[in-house]
Amino acid sequence: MRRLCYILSRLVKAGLVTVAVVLLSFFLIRLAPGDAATVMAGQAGYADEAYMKGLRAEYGLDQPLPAQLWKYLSAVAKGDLGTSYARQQKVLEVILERLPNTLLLDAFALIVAMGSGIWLGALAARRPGSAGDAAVSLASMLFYATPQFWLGMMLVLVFSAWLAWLPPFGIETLGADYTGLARLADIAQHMILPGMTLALYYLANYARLTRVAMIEAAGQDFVKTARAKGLSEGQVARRHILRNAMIPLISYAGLQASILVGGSVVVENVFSWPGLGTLAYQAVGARDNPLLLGIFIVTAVLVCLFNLLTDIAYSIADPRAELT
Amino acid sequence: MSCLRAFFARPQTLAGFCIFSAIAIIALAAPLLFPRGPFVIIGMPLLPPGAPGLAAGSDVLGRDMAAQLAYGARISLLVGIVSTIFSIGIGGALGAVAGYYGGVVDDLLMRVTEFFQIIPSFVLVMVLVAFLQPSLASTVIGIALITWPQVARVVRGEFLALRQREFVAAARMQGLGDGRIIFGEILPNALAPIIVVATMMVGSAILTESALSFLGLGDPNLTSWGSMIGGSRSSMWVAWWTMVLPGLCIMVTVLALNFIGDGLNDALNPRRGR
Amino acid sequence: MLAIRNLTLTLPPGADRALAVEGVDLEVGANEIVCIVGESGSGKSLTAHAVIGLLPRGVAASAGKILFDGEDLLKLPPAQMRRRRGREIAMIFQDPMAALNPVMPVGRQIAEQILAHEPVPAAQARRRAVELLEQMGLVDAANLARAYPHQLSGGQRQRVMIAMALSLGPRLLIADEPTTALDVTTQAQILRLIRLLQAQRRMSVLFITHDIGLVADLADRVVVMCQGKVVEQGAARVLLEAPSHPYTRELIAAIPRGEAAPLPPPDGAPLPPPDGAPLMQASGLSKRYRRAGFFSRRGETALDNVELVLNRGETLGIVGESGSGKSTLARCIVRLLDPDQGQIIFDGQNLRGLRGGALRAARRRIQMVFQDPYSSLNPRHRIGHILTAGACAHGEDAQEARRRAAEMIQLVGLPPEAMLRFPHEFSGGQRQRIALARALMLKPDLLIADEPLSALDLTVQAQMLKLLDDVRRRMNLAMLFITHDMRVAAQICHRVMVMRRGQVVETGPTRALFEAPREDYTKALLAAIPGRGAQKP
Amino acid sequence: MLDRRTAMGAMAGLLAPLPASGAAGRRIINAMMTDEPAALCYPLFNTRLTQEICGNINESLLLFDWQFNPHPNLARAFEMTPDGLTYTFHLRDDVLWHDGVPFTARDVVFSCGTMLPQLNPRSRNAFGQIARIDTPDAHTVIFRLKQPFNAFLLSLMASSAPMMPAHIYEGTDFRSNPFNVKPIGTGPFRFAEWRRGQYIHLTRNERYWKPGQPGMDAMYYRLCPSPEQRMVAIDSGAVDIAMADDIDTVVNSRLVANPNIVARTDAYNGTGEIRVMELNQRRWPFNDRRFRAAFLHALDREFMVKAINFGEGKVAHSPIPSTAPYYDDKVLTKYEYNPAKARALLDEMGLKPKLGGVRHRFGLMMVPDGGGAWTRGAQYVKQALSEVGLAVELESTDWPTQLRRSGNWEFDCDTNSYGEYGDPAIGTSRFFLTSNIRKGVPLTNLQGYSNSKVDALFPRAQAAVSRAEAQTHYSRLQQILTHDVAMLWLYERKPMLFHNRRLTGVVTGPNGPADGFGSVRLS
Repeated sequence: MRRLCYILSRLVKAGLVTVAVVLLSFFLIRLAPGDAATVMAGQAGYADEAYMKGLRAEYGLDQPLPAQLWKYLSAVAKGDLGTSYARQQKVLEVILERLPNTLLLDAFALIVAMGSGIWLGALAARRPGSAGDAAVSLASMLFYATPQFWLGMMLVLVFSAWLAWLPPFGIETLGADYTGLARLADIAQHMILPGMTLALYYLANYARLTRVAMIEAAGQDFVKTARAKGLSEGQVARRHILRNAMIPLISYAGLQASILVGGSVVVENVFSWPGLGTLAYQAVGARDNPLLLGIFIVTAVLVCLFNLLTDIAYSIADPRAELT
Repeated sequence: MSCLRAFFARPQTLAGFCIFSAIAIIALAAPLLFPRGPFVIIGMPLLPPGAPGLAAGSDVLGRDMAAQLAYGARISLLVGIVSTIFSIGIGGALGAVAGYYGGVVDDLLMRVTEFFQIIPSFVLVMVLVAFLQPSLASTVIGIALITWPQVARVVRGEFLALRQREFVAAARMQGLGDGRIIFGEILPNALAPIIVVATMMVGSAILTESALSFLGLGDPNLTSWGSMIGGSRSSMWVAWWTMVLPGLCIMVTVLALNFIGDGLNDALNPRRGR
Repeated sequence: MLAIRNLTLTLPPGADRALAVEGVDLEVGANEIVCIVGESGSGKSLTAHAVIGLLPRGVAASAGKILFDGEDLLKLPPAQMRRRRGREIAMIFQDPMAALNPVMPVGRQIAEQILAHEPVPAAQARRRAVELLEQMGLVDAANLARAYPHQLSGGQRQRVMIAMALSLGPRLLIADEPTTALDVTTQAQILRLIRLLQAQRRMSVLFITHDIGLVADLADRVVVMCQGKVVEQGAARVLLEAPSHPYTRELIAAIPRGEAAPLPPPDGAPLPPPDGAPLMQASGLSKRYRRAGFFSRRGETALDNVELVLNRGETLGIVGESGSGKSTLARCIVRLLDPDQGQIIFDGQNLRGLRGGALRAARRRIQMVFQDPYSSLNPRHRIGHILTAGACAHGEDAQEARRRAAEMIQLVGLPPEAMLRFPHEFSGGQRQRIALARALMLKPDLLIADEPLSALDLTVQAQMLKLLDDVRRRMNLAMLFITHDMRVAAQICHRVMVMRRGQVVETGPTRALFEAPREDYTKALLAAIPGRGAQKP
Repeated sequence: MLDRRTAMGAMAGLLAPLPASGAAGRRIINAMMTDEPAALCYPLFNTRLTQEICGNINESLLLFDWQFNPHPNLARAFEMTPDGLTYTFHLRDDVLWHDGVPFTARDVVFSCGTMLPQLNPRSRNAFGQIARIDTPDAHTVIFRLKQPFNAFLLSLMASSAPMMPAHIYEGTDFRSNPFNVKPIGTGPFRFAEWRRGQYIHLTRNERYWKPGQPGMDAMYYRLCPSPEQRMVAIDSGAVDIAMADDIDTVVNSRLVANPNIVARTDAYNGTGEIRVMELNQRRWPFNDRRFRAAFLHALDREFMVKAINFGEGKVAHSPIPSTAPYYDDKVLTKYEYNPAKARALLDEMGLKPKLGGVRHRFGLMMVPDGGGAWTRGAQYVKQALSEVGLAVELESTDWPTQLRRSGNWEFDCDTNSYGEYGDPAIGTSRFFLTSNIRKGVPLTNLQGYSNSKVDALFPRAQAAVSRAEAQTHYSRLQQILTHDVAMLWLYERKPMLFHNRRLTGVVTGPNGPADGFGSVRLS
């Protein structure tokens, strides 16, 4: 029961945060010079005053700011995020069309990163100071210091330009119109390079964090007690050290939610991956405010959800943490 | 001076320190090494490194890559350091006040840092820079605005912990005012983690700046490592060095900074001091 | 049973001395309790860890043998050693909070030990775990087995540790200072439990402690260690009455006498009746903690309508267990914490309403010495600065302040050049002296000492007590002395106030309170004083 | 180079098990689009992208060969009276609109009389000369001009005058007509489907009047925003055609070396594009002819063609491209690369180098192309001008800012490119006529250049009946404009069109894709 009302309070908090997100970004975007009317007129190749005034009226850009804000808020409450100027499509529709791509890529990257990161970190922590440990630390430092977009382009250079094993760009082969299984295979192939770019970056973090957490946990007294009980090193490592080392890892995963859900703008841009990242980049370029606001809102909701899940996982992993 | 010995204890830190100082020297000496600046056309485009008189080859416009890398270093270091100073300033002050006084200020700060955690930070800085019209100043402001919450969280944590320490109660008993306690008593002890965070943040600021200029949101009048890579998206297919070399410079610089950060962490760590 | 021959343990490079332990010889016979006594750094704990083969990384046995039933454990291959750990030799540790796995229910941690050595079904192991907990005197053992460590009290956790250690009926139990982190009353219960179990199971116990006071009640034989060497060993009774080695004598002398007469009251005569209004009077002091992080299962009230009177030049002891609110009382008096209700009249002035400058002026006349020597001095400042900062803040000229500081440093028994050094270059005892010097720099009328000695070794405690008393006498200081150790209170206080759960249980002159305590709780506290059982000359 | 090429080819094979032509038997042309057009109404959004797509849907009355001589298309035959005032067109009677409605004179009258002049900036000049249009019968149209207009025939080229269905657009608001997103035409391909953010799909026009056309079953224009993605798509054979703005010139060398790809440099001779820079001549010192001359002397335009455009084009010395009619090399004032002369001119003007050697500081508004050829050009100009003491501040913009600032003349200098479309009267005059200084409208006389002689000469030139008379006027115009440095002509751009070797008949005339891909077949 306590957990239920905890979840409710967190949902309410998430709601408040989302409203704050909307308010702040609404004004933030207004401070930019030029507006969507100039964009549409520009695209139409015809930008005289009369036409622009007509556009502004049509999209309500000429009303006073509070009126626009109120109109927008009431629309959002009803789930209507408005229409994207540049794309002539419903914002929600555009976002929901792109969101699965970002989540797919992030899920792939997260699984690879957490899996191998924790495994490598545990390996390194097993014999601190050994060659393996030094190698893992150096590798993770290296990937941690590498700009993601450059890492992506290096992978493209090696695996597409030189070895030509993997397709570098887009989510599917352009113009092939595969269906069913062939299409899945095609998407999988296209996902490898961007996925690995994201994964390598987070793998470095997870390896480092696991190593530190494991060494920290190994130094605790209860590990000495466990050995005093005559348990084998393997049992001590699995049941006592790793079990306690998981706790900081879970809170770290929570922290990353906003980065992942926001879609790594640069990686998606390098690989022309049609996710939220490229959508945000194009929206900024085209001064497409409703789309930009929509992206902020959707990410805020998803991040709150993700944080809630992480907190619940955290309270399961660590009995000491009450759900305050 | 056990700190210095501790700082250079690990070989990585020494390497990091040397690399970083080398890069800093090159950045400062760029006008001497390449008096005519990075933009001058000195030959045909896309000549490979090692071509006559071109240590790092020529870029897509026939400009000397080595000169661009040297001048690029200035931008990266400048943005990295200045934005970190701003961020430490804002974040440090707010964190200190929130940590020391607690109450409403603390709650407010926590809500704001939470907000910055929710919003994808890179999208936010992209929006900020794009709308303030891309320039060096807007990049620095943008980066500082999205990174100060991290500093605030660290400083708040330090001040919360140190406020409980008994020498603070003793100082209050001795009649020291809040100001003297914050700056005289607590800050010296909180400096160590702040310096370590600052070093790491210079590294991440450089990464963010390079990402922004890669996306074309950097200052068009300046050449930075990120914009060089951005410009090489097509030429990399025919001239790998236009993309590889600037990226290497970024990685090496940030790696050096992280090594120094780790070294500082060991040297200034109070546990070692006891 | 257990014989340690010429054991030598080397410390990793960079430690303060080469060998942790050198040429140690001792035996533990069957059905016998042997106590190893020594101050921190004497190598007693490492010797114990060597027996069970759990030496920390970097510490190794370079010479000697550890014979267990004639077999040298040092030569045993790790697999065989592991089979003996937990089954033949068991160990319990000092800090019960950290010694249990926080994310695993205690029942399962005990069952795990059983399952590691015997192929029994899990359910049976868990039933035996519950039985063991009942044997330890834990009520409602079944529920307790499902609880997590952080939900138990210190005493309960230590009982779980003992249950775990004894789950397979080991022939040797090593106890590494199991009661140091516990309250006095809990400590007494655990010691009685260990003695009872030892007698019941006829096993041998190697007990490690720094408090020689415990030896009297517990040990059959005693081994005294100093700086890694055994200085003396023998039957407990013989050794306590006629210690042959000077270090042992010093240790025994440092035990604060329970009922012995307190130091002669100031200037020989019993305290003259107060001439005029008391220096300080606190009345109706109450404080409730909102749902703060104050993790006290005892509920929210920290202070409940506390009355306190202190005359000029008098030392009032405040005694109570952890959580009794004694520290909170001290901090409320000096307004480090703000009480919810109550008045504090100091020399006619009500401290509650003061603000800003007036508060700082009033505070100048009350100074505090804190418990943790490592936390009460700012590690980044030199001693000179620490001492003069307060005076300068009150507008005293820097030269004058430094001159007085140099004097004060010598008063507390430290060389003048100490002024230029940093806190981390001093021992715990020296730091408390510096903290005292800092407090005295402002020539206070009232000195509040919040458990100043509990973090120090017994010998150092004795020296500090003398210094405090000497300083009190010379500067005609009134003193509030807060401690959890009745023996220390008896040593220095004219009057003692016993507190429990934020309330004042009983107050009275020290001698009267010790000889004829009125409240049951005071009686229990007095009974729990280690070493009170055996008659002392 | 070749080994990587085969590898890339192999990648295509490895990845796309099915031949790129999609399902067996279906003959598909895959092309690309850099971003999605706002709508598919040919005259309304007359960008190059719209021309490349709608070229397959809407047709023109006449087609033009490499020498710009007219040939019959929707008009079976045509006559012109010697005085150049009356043009008679005999339309084909067997042409149907995609929705089955027959194509008649009514459509021509509506298109040339109403819709085109209102929407298309270029046709406004040509069709503005029409006094009256008569339709003696359903398949004959007679244009009567107020005065002779020798470029009238050329202005009927597909990119300037596509025939629009009267029964769809007459009496409606052209801007919001629902058919703007599902166009109707008479061309070889019909509009089938537009999936936003993915592709535009055109299918075969079964009832197309030209026998044996179209040679293919369907066309896909696939959205592919990043230049490298487009390069890899054509290089790997996943896509068949890469048109003018699809490929960054840097990688031309890679595609030219690809054995499976044909590179054409003549596909856009019809547009006659010139890359230029415009100076805001309302502001000092840009209004001084000597400053503009110095500007040109400071630029090594040979280098710009070789290094920035990788050989795609030739230095431009006149407002009229050298490949177009009326170009007269003899009369031109040329400005060779001579920084010393540039400095001399600036000194003569009184612009002496002040502190730091800077004579004058001004901004250059850049085209937001994310680091492509435009940005490289701007960076070169900034560097070249700094050699003669002119400090250029590159102003990075995005599309809305770029359009707002150029429309409202809020710029010092900007880069742009114009198409001449076969005749100076169609593509060139609009930039130099005082009458065409119209605030807020792109592709007009943004510079604010005004010269009475030029204002007089252009109308006389376009009204000249005989070619010789027109030539004398245009030569005089070129002499004045080049002497006056009315605009900074940099280089004539010959954009390359790449297509897969498996297709033939892709480029059939100087108009290239604007005339549609009806004649394309599998080789």
